[in-house]
Amino acid sequence: MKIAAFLPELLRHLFKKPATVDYPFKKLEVPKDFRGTPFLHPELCIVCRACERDCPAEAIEITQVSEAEKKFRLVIHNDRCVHCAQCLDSCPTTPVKAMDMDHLYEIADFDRHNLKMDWVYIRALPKKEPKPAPAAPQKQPPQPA
Amino acid sequence: MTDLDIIEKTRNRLGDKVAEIAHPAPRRIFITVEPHNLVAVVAGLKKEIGLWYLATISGVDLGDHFELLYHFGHDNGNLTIRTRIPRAQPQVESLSPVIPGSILYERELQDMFGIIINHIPDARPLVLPDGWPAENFPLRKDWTHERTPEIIPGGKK
Amino acid sequence: MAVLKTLLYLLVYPGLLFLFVYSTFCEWVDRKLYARFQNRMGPTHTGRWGLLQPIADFVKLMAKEDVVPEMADKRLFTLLPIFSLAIVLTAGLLLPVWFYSAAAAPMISFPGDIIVLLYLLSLPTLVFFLAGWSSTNYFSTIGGTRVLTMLFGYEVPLFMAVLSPAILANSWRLAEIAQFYQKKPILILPNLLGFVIAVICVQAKLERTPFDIPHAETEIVGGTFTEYSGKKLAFFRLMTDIELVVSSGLVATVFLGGFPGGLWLGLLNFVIKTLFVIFFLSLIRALTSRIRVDQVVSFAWKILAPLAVLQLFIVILFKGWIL
Amino acid sequence: MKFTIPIGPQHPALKEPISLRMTVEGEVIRDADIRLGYNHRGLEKLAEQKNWIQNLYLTERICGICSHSHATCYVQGVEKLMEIEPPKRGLYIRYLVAELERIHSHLLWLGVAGHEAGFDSFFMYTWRDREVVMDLLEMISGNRVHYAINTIGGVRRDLDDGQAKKILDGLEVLKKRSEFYFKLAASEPTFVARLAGVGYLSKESAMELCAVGPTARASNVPRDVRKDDPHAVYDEVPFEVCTADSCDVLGRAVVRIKELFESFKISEFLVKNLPPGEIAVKAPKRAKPNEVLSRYEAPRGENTHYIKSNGTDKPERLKVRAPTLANYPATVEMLKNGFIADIPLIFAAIDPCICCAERTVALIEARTGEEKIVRFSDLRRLARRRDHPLVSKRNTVWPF
Repeated sequence: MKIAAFLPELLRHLFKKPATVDYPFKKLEVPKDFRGTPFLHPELCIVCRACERDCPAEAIEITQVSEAEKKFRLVIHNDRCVHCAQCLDSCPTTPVKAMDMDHLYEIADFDRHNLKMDWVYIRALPKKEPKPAPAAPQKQPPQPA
Repeated sequence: MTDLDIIEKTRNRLGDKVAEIAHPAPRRIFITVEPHNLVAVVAGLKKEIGLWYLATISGVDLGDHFELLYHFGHDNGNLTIRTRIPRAQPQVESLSPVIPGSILYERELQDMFGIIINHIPDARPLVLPDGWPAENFPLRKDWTHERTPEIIPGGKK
Repeated sequence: MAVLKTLLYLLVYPGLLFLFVYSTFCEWVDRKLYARFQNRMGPTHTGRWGLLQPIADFVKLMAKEDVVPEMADKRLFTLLPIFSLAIVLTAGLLLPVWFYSAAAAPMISFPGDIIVLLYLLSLPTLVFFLAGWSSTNYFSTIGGTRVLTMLFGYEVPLFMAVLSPAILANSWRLAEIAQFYQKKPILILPNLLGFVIAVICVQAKLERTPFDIPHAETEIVGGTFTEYSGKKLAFFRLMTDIELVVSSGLVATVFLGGFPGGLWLGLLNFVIKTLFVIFFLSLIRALTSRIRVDQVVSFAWKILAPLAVLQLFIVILFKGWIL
Repeated sequence: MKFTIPIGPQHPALKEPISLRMTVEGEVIRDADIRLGYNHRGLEKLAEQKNWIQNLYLTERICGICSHSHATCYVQGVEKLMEIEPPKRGLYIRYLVAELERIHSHLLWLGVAGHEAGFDSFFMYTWRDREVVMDLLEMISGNRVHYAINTIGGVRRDLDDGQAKKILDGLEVLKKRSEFYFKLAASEPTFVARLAGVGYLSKESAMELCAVGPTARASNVPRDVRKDDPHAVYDEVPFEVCTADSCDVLGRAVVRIKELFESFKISEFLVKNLPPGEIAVKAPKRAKPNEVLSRYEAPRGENTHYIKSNGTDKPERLKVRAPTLANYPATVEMLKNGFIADIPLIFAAIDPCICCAERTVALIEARTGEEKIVRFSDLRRLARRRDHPLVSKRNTVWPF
């Protein structure tokens, strides 16, 4: 038993830089494998619906828009997303996955509708060279930081 | 004490009360007993092999029967006592005189499956809210829940 | 001129305005020091280096909804914050800064004012008890009883520790005690033990860790202040800050030789010496963990009180043999 | 004078909702009663409606602090059901994350214990150093809290040499700091005075009430699933079961700090002996009808998952037993005849994780009873209506 066992440690830190960061003004870097928000490369998607099936939060929704044009609509509900990245693991396209993830972590919003991202696109043919996107996405997916 | 020792001992000492002993994997023993023998078997096992630690009680809805699994832990693995009770008369004797720590799991079982535990010292609901409607047992297979459509406030809609 | 001077004394320095500004500054110092001891940043963005944070907190609390519990004794419940603020502001006036002279005794400096100051500083404790009791919340009631239980622990050692320099200075007047030590600064040394005891007791009086038992948040939520909100809570918090300034001022007066040098130099002396005391108070706060109320009483009576008696003996013997 | 004080469901000492009703006499607790169910999420029912992969993330969300432990417990059961054997490297990484999580959880507990005892500096320092292991976990898995490193048949992310080196460096730092905290916690007199002799639980009652984890081990019951039931890598790794015989909160703190050092040892062993090869095998979508009992030593004690499959891609039954639930009867026993001041410490000493312990039914089910759901605005309106006659009066009371 020692009186004031913490004293040297406390006094030493009095003149040290604080360990905390002045957050909204200074930011820490996230590691390179950080799981951020999922988004789609529509030109690669073959509409196998594996991501929709495996998504634990039911945040991915794929519907057919037009059967004749093979047009599909994919909605990612980021307000439900739990950022587990299972959609990336489930995505079967090779060599580049149609599902991707960015490094953004400040995605909070006052309105849950703003967190919804959707793409309308034409199904890509599997096992062929990816073609440029025939239909422009309704909303520009955010680029990975 | 290895698995085989335990099986041996159970067979010798409590053979008349035990219906079946299965050993599906190393360190996992499943003993099937009749519900009226349950407390006697647990008391016997506690005396014979020092089985004091009840991990949990799992209930499974099998249609016309409920299966109760009493998972015990011992120094060398795990022992499960399995018993079946009819759905029409879901009653089982409380383990609390032998294992005082079993009350929480038994109360949970009462809440979730509507199994009546006889002679339980404290029969209040454990996890269900106060105004929960009677005769609603959520983990029974015939109890289903319709998810209400999610209404997201705000936005264009 | 005398009227103006008195008014200045009451309202500006060291009265209402100065005590308000300086106490918020002291809270900032305390928070910043506490944060730096813990390797954190502390208040940063309200004003330069977060200097205005305590004032911002005060203004924010003043603007909040003010709820009086239905079962509470409403008159007492409402009066207590103002009453306690008045008490500590009055106590602040007794500190010998700027407008005092040992020769001509004005209203605010008289023989025995050290006793009055100690008495005024004990009153907030009673107010805390009444505040807890009048709000009828269980947590507040427990907090209130803890306040009183603690009072019986630390008050006696504090009195004895503060009286020992008075005995050495042969005076019951703060101004004279301070002057005595200004003339012979070396005589501060025999009171060193008393200084340590007084700092610990002031810590207990201000209900800071390790003596924050009456409002230990993890045990009894807000303790005595559980039911207080809005303006009343703001007043209580301001009162605690002013009490911090006044009690550290008292310790600085009797143990560190007061604040000589007229208006500006005296002010500088006041700031430096009170901050010196506050540094120790913050250090104790960062250094220890909260103890139980029974441990406070046994600590006070088994360790602090005998040490205070020892201090008195040292002073008496010192006075008899050497002076 | 006897009266009942409510600790929770909202209380500063508890970060999660649980209600403890204390019958106190002055400062002494005479009786305690625990009421659960404020946080029930209906996970076991929900799991029956989700497929094996979705359930992986569902079980991970049983707990926020020991997220990996429930997911691992589930996944090792499902692997047995599907009759697949994950590769060695995958297992090593999985249990490396498990041990790092134990380090983070115990450091977190140390800080919480400091905070509950009013020792905020200790709290700040332990949590600052906990960031080291949090950063390591984030680096390995891509997230700080929900690592999601497990997949059925192995792990999802590999470890490269740079990361392995960073882990070893981080462990060195943590080891030094932990030694310092061990010394500090044992020598700061005010802290020790708060911990020693508080919350006594004898060996006999610990066994009777089926206590688990550090709570049982501090009462000298050497029960650790990693030793009793050496699953996966634990039969290859050298480590000791840490016990204490003081049976109080100080003993529980000592057990946790000792376990920290064991975890450093295990993590170091796992990183240094990381075998080469694949990290995962492909898992089938369905599992044959079977049942399995999976056990795992979480930081708080033993996790038990009972999983029954029926041949589809969804489980027939998933029973989750979290360690905190098992420790509640022991907590009631410990609280009796203690002081009010000791409530937070005794309760914190079992390292309660209420969201772990309560998972089986309510939130989604509670929505069916429509009138039960009270929106915040309704609550406000209700409160306003009740208070309304007071409003005018309240203004007159204030003298300004």
